[in-house]
Amino acid sequence: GDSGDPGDGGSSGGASDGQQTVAVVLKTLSSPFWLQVAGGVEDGGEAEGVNVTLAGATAETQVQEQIDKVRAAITQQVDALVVAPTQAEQLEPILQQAVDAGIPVLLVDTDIEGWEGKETFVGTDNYQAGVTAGEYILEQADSGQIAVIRGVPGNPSTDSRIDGALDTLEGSDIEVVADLSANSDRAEGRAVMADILLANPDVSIVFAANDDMALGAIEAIKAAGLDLEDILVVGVDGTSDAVDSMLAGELDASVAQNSYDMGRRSVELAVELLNGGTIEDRVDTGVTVVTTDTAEEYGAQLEEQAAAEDVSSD
Amino acid sequence: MTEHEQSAVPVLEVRGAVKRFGAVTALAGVDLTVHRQEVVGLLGDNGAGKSTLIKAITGVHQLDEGEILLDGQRVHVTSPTAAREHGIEAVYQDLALFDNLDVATNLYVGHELTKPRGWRGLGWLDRKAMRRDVQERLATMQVHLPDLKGQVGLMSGGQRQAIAVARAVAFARRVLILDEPTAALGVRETRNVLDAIRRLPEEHGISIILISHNMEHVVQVCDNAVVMRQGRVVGTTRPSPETAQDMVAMIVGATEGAGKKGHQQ
Amino acid sequence: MTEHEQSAVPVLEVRGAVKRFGAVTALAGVDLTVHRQEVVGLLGDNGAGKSTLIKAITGVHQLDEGEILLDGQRVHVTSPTAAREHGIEAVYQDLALFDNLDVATNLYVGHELTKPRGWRGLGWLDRKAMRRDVQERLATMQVHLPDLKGQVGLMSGGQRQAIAVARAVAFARRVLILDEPTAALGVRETRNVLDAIRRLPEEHGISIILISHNMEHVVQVCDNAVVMRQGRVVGTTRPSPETAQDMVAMIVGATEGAGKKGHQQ
Amino acid sequence: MTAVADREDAPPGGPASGKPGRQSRGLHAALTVVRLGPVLLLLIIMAVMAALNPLFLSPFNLGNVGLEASVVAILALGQLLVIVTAGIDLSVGSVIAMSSILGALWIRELDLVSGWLVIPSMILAGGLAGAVNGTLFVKGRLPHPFLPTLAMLMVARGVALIVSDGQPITGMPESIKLFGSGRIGHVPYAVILVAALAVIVYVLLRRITWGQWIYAIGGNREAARRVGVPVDRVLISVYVFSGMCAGTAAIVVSGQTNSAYPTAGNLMELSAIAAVIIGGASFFGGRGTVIGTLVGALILGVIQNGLNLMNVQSSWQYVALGAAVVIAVELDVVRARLETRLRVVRTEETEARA
Amino acid sequence: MTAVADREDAPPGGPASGKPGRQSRGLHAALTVVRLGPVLLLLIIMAVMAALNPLFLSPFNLGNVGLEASVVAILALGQLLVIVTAGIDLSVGSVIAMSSILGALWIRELDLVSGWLVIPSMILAGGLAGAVNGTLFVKGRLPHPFLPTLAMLMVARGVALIVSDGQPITGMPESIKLFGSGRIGHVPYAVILVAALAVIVYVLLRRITWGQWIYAIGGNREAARRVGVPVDRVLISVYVFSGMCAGTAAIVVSGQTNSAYPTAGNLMELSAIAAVIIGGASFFGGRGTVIGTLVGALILGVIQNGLNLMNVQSSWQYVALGAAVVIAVELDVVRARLETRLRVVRTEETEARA
Ligand SMILES: Nc1ncnc2c1ncn2[C@@H]1O[C@H](COP(=O)(O)OP(=O)(O)OP(=O)(O)O)[C@@H](O)[C@H]1O
Ligand SMILES: Nc1ncnc2c1ncn2[C@@H]1O[C@H](COP(=O)(O)OP(=O)(O)OP(=O)(O)O)[C@@H](O)[C@H]1O
Ligand SMILES: [Mg+2]
Ligand SMILES: [Mg+2]
Repeated sequence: GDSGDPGDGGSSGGASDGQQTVAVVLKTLSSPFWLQVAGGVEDGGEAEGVNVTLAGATAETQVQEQIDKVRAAITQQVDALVVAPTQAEQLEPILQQAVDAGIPVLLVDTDIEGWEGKETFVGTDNYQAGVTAGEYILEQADSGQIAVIRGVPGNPSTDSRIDGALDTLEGSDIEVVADLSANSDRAEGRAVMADILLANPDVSIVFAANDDMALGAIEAIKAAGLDLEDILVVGVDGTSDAVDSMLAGELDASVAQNSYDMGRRSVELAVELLNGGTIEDRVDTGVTVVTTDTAEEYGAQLEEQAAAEDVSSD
Repeated sequence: MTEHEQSAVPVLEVRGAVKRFGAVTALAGVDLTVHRQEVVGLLGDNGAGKSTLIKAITGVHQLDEGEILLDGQRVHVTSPTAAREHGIEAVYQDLALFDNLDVATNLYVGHELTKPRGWRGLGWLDRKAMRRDVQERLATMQVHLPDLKGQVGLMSGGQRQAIAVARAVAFARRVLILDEPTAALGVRETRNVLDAIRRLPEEHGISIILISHNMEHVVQVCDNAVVMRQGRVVGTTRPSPETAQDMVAMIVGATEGAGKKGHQQ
Repeated sequence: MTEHEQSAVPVLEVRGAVKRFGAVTALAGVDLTVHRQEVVGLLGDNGAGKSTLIKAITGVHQLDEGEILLDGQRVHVTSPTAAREHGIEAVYQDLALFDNLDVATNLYVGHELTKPRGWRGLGWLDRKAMRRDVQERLATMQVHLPDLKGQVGLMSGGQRQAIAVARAVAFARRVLILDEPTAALGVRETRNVLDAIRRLPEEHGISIILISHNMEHVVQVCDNAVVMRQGRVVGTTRPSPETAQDMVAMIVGATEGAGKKGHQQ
Repeated sequence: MTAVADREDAPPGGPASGKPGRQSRGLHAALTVVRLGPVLLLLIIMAVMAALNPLFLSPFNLGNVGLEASVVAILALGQLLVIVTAGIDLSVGSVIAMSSILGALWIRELDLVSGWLVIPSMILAGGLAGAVNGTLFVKGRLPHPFLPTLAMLMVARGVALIVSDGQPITGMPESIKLFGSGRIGHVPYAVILVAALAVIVYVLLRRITWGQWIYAIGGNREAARRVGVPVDRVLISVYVFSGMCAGTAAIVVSGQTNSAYPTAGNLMELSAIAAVIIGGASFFGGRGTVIGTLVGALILGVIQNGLNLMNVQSSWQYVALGAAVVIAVELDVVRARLETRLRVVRTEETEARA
Repeated sequence: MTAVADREDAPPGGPASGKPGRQSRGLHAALTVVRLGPVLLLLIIMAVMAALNPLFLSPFNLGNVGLEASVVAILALGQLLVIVTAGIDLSVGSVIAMSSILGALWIRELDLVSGWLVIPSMILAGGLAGAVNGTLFVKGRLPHPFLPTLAMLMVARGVALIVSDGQPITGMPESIKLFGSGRIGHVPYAVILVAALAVIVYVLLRRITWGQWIYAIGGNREAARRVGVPVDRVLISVYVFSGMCAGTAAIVVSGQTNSAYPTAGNLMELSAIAAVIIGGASFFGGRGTVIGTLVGALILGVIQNGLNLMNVQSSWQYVALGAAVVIAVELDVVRARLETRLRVVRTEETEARA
C-alpha cells in the first residue's frame, strides 16, 4: 500500500508475497458476460505478474453488496481497485473513500460521468451498445414492428441499452409495439415473448437487453410455430450460448462489448499506473456486432479467452 | 322470585337473543334478567348455548336478533372493550390467557397500571405496583404458583384457571360473568372462589352470572337459576337442596320446567 | 389394600419419579402402583404434579430420574407413540384436539382405519367405516353434537371434552388415563363417563387412573386413591364416604396422610 | 361479525320469517355460486381481463396462461403441503436452478439424448435438497423452517453457480422440451403435468392417512405427537415432496428455455407461496386445498398475462399486480362473509317455515 | 427432552447429590455464560472470523461491520415488532427505494440544501406505506399480512420506478451523507442511529403499555381482544412503525450512495426477517427481543464482512452464508438446551444440599 492508512490495524493488505495486489470488483460473477470479463482480468493479472482478487455481487441489482465488497478491499489496503459500478453515481462515495485512502480507482464497463477521482474508464457504455444494435437493425430492415425486452426494471445497464436502440430507431419506419421487462431471465423472456406474439402477431423485430432473454424469446417464437427467418432477433453480450444459437441459424445478431478486452486492459492499465506510468483517461474497447456470418470466428475467440474453471485467484 | 327482583330496574337484561353460526342455532330466543347484587346460575347441558349467551353479553359475539339492556338502558355491546367499559368482566371457558406472558402481566393486560394514569397505550408501565397488587389478589384465592415470573403457558390447569378468575374478579364493577370458573380448581381453591362469589355482591355491589354443571355449587351460592336447553330457556328456579333434582331434570329434559317457561320442542 | 393388590404383578408401576422444569421440581420422587382392572384415583391440589406424572407415563415428558414398569417389565416410554404401543391411552387436561378437523377425524388421527389395514401412512382412508364407528362411540356417552362434520374448534367446552374422552376410551388396551375428564361435562355426560369408568375394567380388562378434584366421583368409582402434594405422594386410602374428609385434609395439607407415607416437608 | 351488527334493530322473529318459496330458491342458488370460492374469484378476474382485451379468451392464449402458470402451480402444490403443516419452504426457486443444472450436467457429461434419465435425476436432486431442509428443521429441533430453507435458498443457488461455472447449459432432450412448449391441441403438456400432479397431491392429502396427518400436524403439532402420529417423519417427507415438486418445475423451466441456467427460478418461491395463500390456505397451518392452490397460481398467471397483452410497462405492472393481489384476497374475504350470511339467512328461513 | 433420556438409568437420588461447593460455583459461571444467549453466539462467530483473518478485528473494520449491518438492523428493529404480533412485513426493502426516491424528489424539485426537511419526509413516506399495509391487513379483515405486504413490495417498487423514471437521483444533503459514511472516531453515525433506534424500540416494547399489548396480541390475539386491547389500532401502528424504520433505513442507504435509486433495498426484507429470527423471535408471535434482533443483524453482517475480507467468491458466499446461518441457529438450539440442563442440575444440587 502506498499511503493513507484508513485503519490502525491492518498490515499491507493482500500482498502476501510482496507482489502488488489489484482488487477487481465487478457487478457480479454469475453471468456469462461478467465471467468473460473475469477471464480477461485473470489473464491480465497473470501476464503482468500481479495478484488479482476478483469479486462481484450476487446480482447486478445488489448495489449494497458491491459497496460492501469495495469497502472490504479498502480495508485490505489493496494497491489498486478496478470497479464496474452496478450503479454509476451511487458508487461514487465509496470509491472516493478509496481514493482518499490512497488507492487508485479504475472504472470498467460503466463510467461515472463527472467524477474526478477515477484514473481511467475502460469500456464502451451500454448506451453505445444499444445505439449499435439500433444501427444494425436499421441496416437489416427499414420498416416493421419491433418488440423490446428490458432487464430488471431500474437496472441502468440494461435500460440504457434499450434507450440507445430506441433513440436510434426514432424517426424510422420501425414501430415499437411492445416494451416489456423480463428481468434478464431466460424463462421470463420466453413468457413475455409468447404474450407479445399473441397481442402483436406482426412483430418482425425483437431486441432484448441481453442474450439470455433473446434466447428465451426465440423459444417462444419457435413454440408459436412461427418461422425464425421472418423475425429479426437481436441480443446483447455475445455469450457463447448466443454464438451457438447464431450458428444454428436462430439468433440473428448479438452486440458484443468485447468483455474479455475490458477485463484484460483494465488490469494492464492498473499495473502501468502502479509502475509510475501515466494512462489515458478513457480507453474505448469498442463494440462488435456478432452476426451469423462472424459467429464462428467470434466463438473460437471466446473459447480461447474463457475464464479458468475456478475464477477465484487465491 | 328473589327479594331483589321487584326492588329495582334489573342491572342486566337480555331479550329475545338469537345467535346462529351457519346452520347451527346456538341461541333461539333467550331472555335473561339479572338484578343488582344477585347471583344467577346459568345451567344447561353441553352445547345448550350458555357460553354463547355470555359471549354475546360481553361483545365477543354479536347477536343476530334481540337486545341487551344495562340498568334499563338499551346498549350496543359491539366489542369486549365496550363491555368492559360498561363494567362487565368475564372468565371465559377457554380462559383467554396469554401463554407467553407471566402471571402479573396476564392479570393486567388491558388494565395496565401506568405512571401517568390516564395515558392508555403510551403510559409508562408501573411494574412494581402491578407485582405488589398481584400478590394480594392471588393470596385471597390461595393458589400456589411456583414462580410469579413464570410463563402462564407452562402452568398447571388449575393454576391457569385461578389466574383467569383472579383477573376477572379484580376488575368487575357491575356484572361479573364466570363460565365454569372452578372446573379445573382443587378443593381448597374451589372453596375460595365460591366464598368470593358469595361475598362480592355485598362488598362491591356487583351482580354475578355463574355457569356451572355442579348442582351443589349452584345451590350454595346462587339466588336464582336459569336452565337452558338447545338454545332456549326451559325454566328458572330458586336453587335449594330440594330443587336440585328438579334442576337436573330440567337440564336433561326429563320434565317440564318449574319456572315461567315451559319445555319447548 | 384392595383385593387386587396382592393378586398379581401390577400392570403399571412408577418408582422414584423425579421431574424438574428448570427451577421447578414438579415430581420429587413419586411411587405409584396400578393393578389389573383397578381404578386408581390421583388426587392433589393445583400444581401438585398430577398431570406431570401422567405425562411422564405416556411419554410426553421424560423423567429425570426413576423408572416405569409395565407388567413388571422395565420400559422406556420415550414418546407418546411408544406409550400407545404399550396400550396406554390418555385424555389430557388440555384435551389435545385438532381444532381444524371434524369430529370423526379427531377420533381417529393416529389410529386411522385404512383399506389395506396394515399400511399406516400409505393406507387408503376408510372414511365410511370411521364415520359409522363414531356414531356408536358418541352414542354411548350421549353427547349432542350439532354436526359430526363441524370443526371441533368451534364446539362447546363440554362437547370438546366428550370427544377427547371418547377417543381415549376407544383405544385403551391396558391402561386408560383420565386427567379431569368430567371437568367441562354436563350432568348427564358426567354420569355416563363415570359409568364407563366403572364398567370398562371388567369388560375390557383395563386399568384406569383417574385424576379428579371431585371427592364424590372418586368415592363412586375408585378402588384406591393416591394423594399428591408438591410433587410427593403424601398418602393413599381406599375411598369411601367416610374417608372423603381425610382425603380432603391430605390434599390441602391439614393433616398427616392416612396411608403408608407420611406428610413430608 | 360486523356484517350482522346492523340487524340488531330488527324485530324479534327476523325479517325472513314471512317469505318462503321463491326467495329460498334464489338463496340456494346464490349460496351455491358463492360457495365456488376461489373459482368464483378466478372467473371474475378472467371476465375483467376478457373485457379489457379480446385476445385474452382465445384458446391459444389460454394455453399460454396455463403454460406460464404451470411452473408456479407445480411449486405451489408442493408448498401447499408445507404450508398446511404451518411451515414455509423458501428454497424452491433456487432448487429449480440447482436441479436443472445437475440434470443438464448429466446430459453434457454422458451425452444423453433421452430425457428419461434426466427427468428422474432432476426430481431426485430436488428431493435431496428437500430432505436436507426437512432434516435440518426437524432433527435440528429448529422452531421454524424459515431459516433452514432460507439457508437452502442460498446454498442451492451457490451450488448451481459453482457446478455450472455461472454459464447456462443449452440443449435439452426432446422429452423435456415437450413439457416446455409442446401442446396437444391447445393444451400444453405442462398443463397436463400440473393436472396429474394435482391429482396425486389431492390423493395424498385427502385420501390417504399421510395427508390426514399433515392436516393434524398443522392443526396441533403437539397433539399429533401425543396421538402417535410420526410427526418428525411426516414433516421431513413434506419437505422432500416440496423439493421434488421444485425438481419437477425444473423440468418445465428447462423445457421452456431449452437450457439450464444458474439464475433460473429466482424469486419464484414468493409467487408459489402467494398462490397457496391466495388459494385460501392459512399460514398458521391446518387449512388449504388443492383446488384453491391451482386457482391461486392461475390468478397470478392470468393477471400477468393480461398485463403483458395490454403492454403495460414493467413499472406499472408492479403496481397493477400488487393492486390485483390485494383486490383478489379482499374479494375472497367479502365472498366468505357473504357465504356465512347466506347460510344464516337460509337457516332462519328453514326455522321460520318449520 | 432427549438430552435427559440417557439419565433415566441413574439411581434415584441423582448423580449430583454428593458434590456441593466447587462444582456449584462452576455451574453458576457456566450458566451465566450460557445465558448470554445470542450474544454468546455472536462472540463465537467473531472469534472464528478473527482467527481466519487478522484484519477482522481492526477498529476500522469493526466500524465497517457496524455500517454494513446498520441498514438490516434498522429494518429488523421494525420487523421485530411485526413478528412479535405473529405478522410479517415483506415490503420494507421496496419501501426503502420508494422513500429515498420521494425524499430525493424534494431535493430536486425544491432545491433543498438541508437534510432536515428531507429526513422527516423519507421517514414519513415509509410510515405512509406502513399505514397502507396495516390498514389493508386489519380493516380488510385479511387473515395474514403476507399478501398485503407482498402487494406493497410490488407497488412501492413500481412507484419508485415510476416517479424516478427508472433513473437514479444523485446528490444528497450533507446531513444525510453523514449517516451514510461519517464517523465519530471509529464509530459510524449510522451505528449511533441504530443504537438510538434500539433504545426507542426497547422503551416502546418493554416499558410502555403499547409494547405490552404487542406481546399480548402475539401471544393470543383473540384474548387480547377480549381483555380490551385495541387490537386493530395496535396492529396498524406496528406496520406504520415498521414502515418508518424502512424510511429511516432509506436515509442510511441514500447517505452511503449519495443518491436515491429505484432498485435500492432489493431483497433486504429477507435479511431483516432472518436477523429477527436468528435473534430468537418466534414466527408464531409473542416472543422476541431488541438485543437478540441487533445481534441477529450483526451476525449476518459479521459473516458477510468476513467472507468479503477473505475474498470468497459470490457463488461460494451463497454456500458459506447459508451454512453459517444454519450453524448459528443450530448453536443456539444447543445453547438453549444446555441452559435448561444446567438449571436442572443446579436445582438438583440445591435440593441435595437442603
Ligand atoms: N363459533 C362457533 N361456530 C359454530 N358453532 C358454534 C360456535 N360456537 C358455539 N357453537 C355451537 O353452538 C352450540 C352452543 O355452544 P355453547 O358453547 O354456547 O354451549 P355451552 O352451553 O357453553 O356448552 P358447554 O357446557 O359444553 O360449555 C354448540 O352446539 C356449539 O357447537
Ligand atoms: N412444561 C413445564 N415447564 C415448567 N413448569 C411446569 C411445566 N409443566 C408443569 N409445570 C409446573 O409443575 C407443577 C406441577 O404441574 P402439574 O400440571 O403436574 O400440576 P397438577 O397437579 O396437574 O395441577 P392441576 O390440578 O392444576 O392440573 C406446577 O407448578 C407447574 O407450574
Ligand atoms: Mg360453555
Ligand atoms: Mg393437571
